Amino acid sequence: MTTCTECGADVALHDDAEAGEIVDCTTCGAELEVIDVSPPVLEKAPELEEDWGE
Amino acid sequence: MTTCTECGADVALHDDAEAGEIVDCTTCGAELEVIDVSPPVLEKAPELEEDWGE
Amino acid sequence: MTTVVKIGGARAVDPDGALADVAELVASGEQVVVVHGGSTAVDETLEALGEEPEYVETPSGVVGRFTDERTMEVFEMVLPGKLNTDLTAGLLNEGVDAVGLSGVDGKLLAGPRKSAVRVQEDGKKKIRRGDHSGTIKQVNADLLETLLAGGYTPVATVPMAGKDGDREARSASDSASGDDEEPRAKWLPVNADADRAAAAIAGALGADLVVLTDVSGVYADPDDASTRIDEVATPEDWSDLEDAAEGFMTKKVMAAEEALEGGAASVAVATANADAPVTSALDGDATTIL
Amino acid sequence: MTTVVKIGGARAVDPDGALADVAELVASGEQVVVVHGGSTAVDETLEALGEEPEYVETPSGVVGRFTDERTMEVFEMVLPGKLNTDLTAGLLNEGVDAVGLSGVDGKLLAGPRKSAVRVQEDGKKKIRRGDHSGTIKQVNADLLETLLAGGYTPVATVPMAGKDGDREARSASDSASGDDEEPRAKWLPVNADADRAAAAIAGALGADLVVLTDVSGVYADPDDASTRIDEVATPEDWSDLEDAAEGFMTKKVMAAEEALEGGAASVAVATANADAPVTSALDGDATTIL
Ligand SMILES: [Zn+2]
Ligand SMILES: [Zn+2]
Repeated sequence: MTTCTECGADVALHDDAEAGEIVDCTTCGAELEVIDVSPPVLEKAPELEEDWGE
Repeated sequence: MTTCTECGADVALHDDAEAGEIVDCTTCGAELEVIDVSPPVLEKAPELEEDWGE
Repeated sequence: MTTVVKIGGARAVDPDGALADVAELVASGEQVVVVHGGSTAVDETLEALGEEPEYVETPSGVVGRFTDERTMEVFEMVLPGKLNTDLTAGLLNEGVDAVGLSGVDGKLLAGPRKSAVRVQEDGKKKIRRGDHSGTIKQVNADLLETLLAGGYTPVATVPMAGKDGDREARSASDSASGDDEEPRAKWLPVNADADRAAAAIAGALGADLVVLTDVSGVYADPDDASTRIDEVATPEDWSDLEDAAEGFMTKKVMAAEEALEGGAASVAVATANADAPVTSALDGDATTIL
Repeated sequence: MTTVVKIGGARAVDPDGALADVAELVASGEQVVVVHGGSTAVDETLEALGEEPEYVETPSGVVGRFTDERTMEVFEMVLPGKLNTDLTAGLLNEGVDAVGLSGVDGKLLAGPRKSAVRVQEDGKKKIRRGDHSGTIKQVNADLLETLLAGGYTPVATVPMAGKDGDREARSASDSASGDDEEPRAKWLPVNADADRAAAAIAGALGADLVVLTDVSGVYADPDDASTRIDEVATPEDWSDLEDAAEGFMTKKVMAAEEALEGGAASVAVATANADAPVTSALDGDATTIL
């Protein structure tokens, strides 16, 4: 159990959560990136323009 | 047995002669390239500048 | 007037008709810039080196290459290396004073690096870091104009010069940006789409862009040759064009839009498999977008 | 005055001191052309692709690469591809508007292809055909001057543009020259030595040539640092220089001779491993040949 960086609400991670995964805060809807799993660390997920290369 | 393209003398190839090999005419000293071995075909070996790359 | 000719990647090595036609245009006094890609050849070389090309899907369904550090190396080897050199030699043989360039040369194609990408994997949304790609924001038109004024024909390709601000890069394994003791932003070669590179160049030069592909244009019904959209000039035409474009053509239409927004005079999507594919496209045998 | 800086091949990817020094020179208004090789990296990539680099010995004992068609492809991938792109990016990061070129670009380095080479193998003299190498006879100084005048710093490498007269090519398997139905001579990328490429460029530009290597010059006794030959100006000096040069230095001395015969102002052979290796070489901390 950890907390949303945006609203402070509790956020529960799935057992199979992995670094890099994006989870939604069920309270405020913010997209949170899982930075680490043990102990769990969350950060606001960056907005990224959709793009493609060659 | 074949003939020198430069002086017409007979030139004998070794048994293990191979295409690309350079043989010297024992009569006139010309450098001859073995173009083919069976039947033997000789040609004057090209002069090539010594050079090197990267 | 300047013409930017985008030639297909996979067949970039032997696009005889297009090269001969470019030579005709150059001989007649036109200024031409050739742009090429070569994604398929990158995959082939990755495989020859025992590496697996990696493609990821974004949450909205766009599939694109994930360009890790090793893939970027191979990208440099294949695009500015083999394909660009061979294409330049091919133009020399047509009598054109061709000069090969990548987007790194003189920052021809410059913009921010994007080291992170949102992907959809096993039903999960994820952030993947360590990507070497970027978004073209600036074209060094001066470099192209300098070469064109000197009588040279630029042959440009990707990668682009990506400025690595490192804002998104967090993982220690993402060492591609170099020295950790050096905090300032650095330029590095990063992946960009060659169609969009051609669009950016055409925009910067106010040029006509001819995108050569393996079909003769965009068709309302791909199975009916009579349904080619010949000209796109009005908002209604645009809407028809976007409805008709499918698959890889979607990306070409988006590139066309970027070209025109950037200042290109026109965009023609046409087949490379014609006798004089560039001039016939400029003469209207194409889907021409204004 | 223009300075041509040849940087070592193997370390071409991270020659930090030289790049920073080139940036200082450019910032102070000097015109600089950078030239690099990279033979070791070609061998590494050949091996990664499961190919064996092939070296042959000429009858007089010179050992050189035999460049078959596949090796030429890898050569293009590594030199104008990876190494040149990375070096150009490295100069961008030093604030230099660097533009990478190979000898194929605008026929920067042009001359006849040599497809055949005399070799010494198992005690036999042989003619090996299918080699992709050439002899630089012409430099497109106009291309370099066009870029220099525009404020750009050329970063040049091999291959060169080799004109394939096909006089020496006899074997049907030597298909690299392309279409059999096309009898005219063709240009193709072929191998040339990067030191000699730098020499040819310095000659064509009437430039000072600085050849950076891993030793501080040519030593009469390699084990005695006090025996460096500092200046070579007279025929006697030349004879001492030729006596002293051993191994790979022999080729550098021959390149220096070609540079001066071609019109270079001076040649300095110096170490890359100094703080400001180019300026200190120009200031005399080198074997300077006039
Ligand atoms: Zn929240
Ligand atoms: Zn004879």
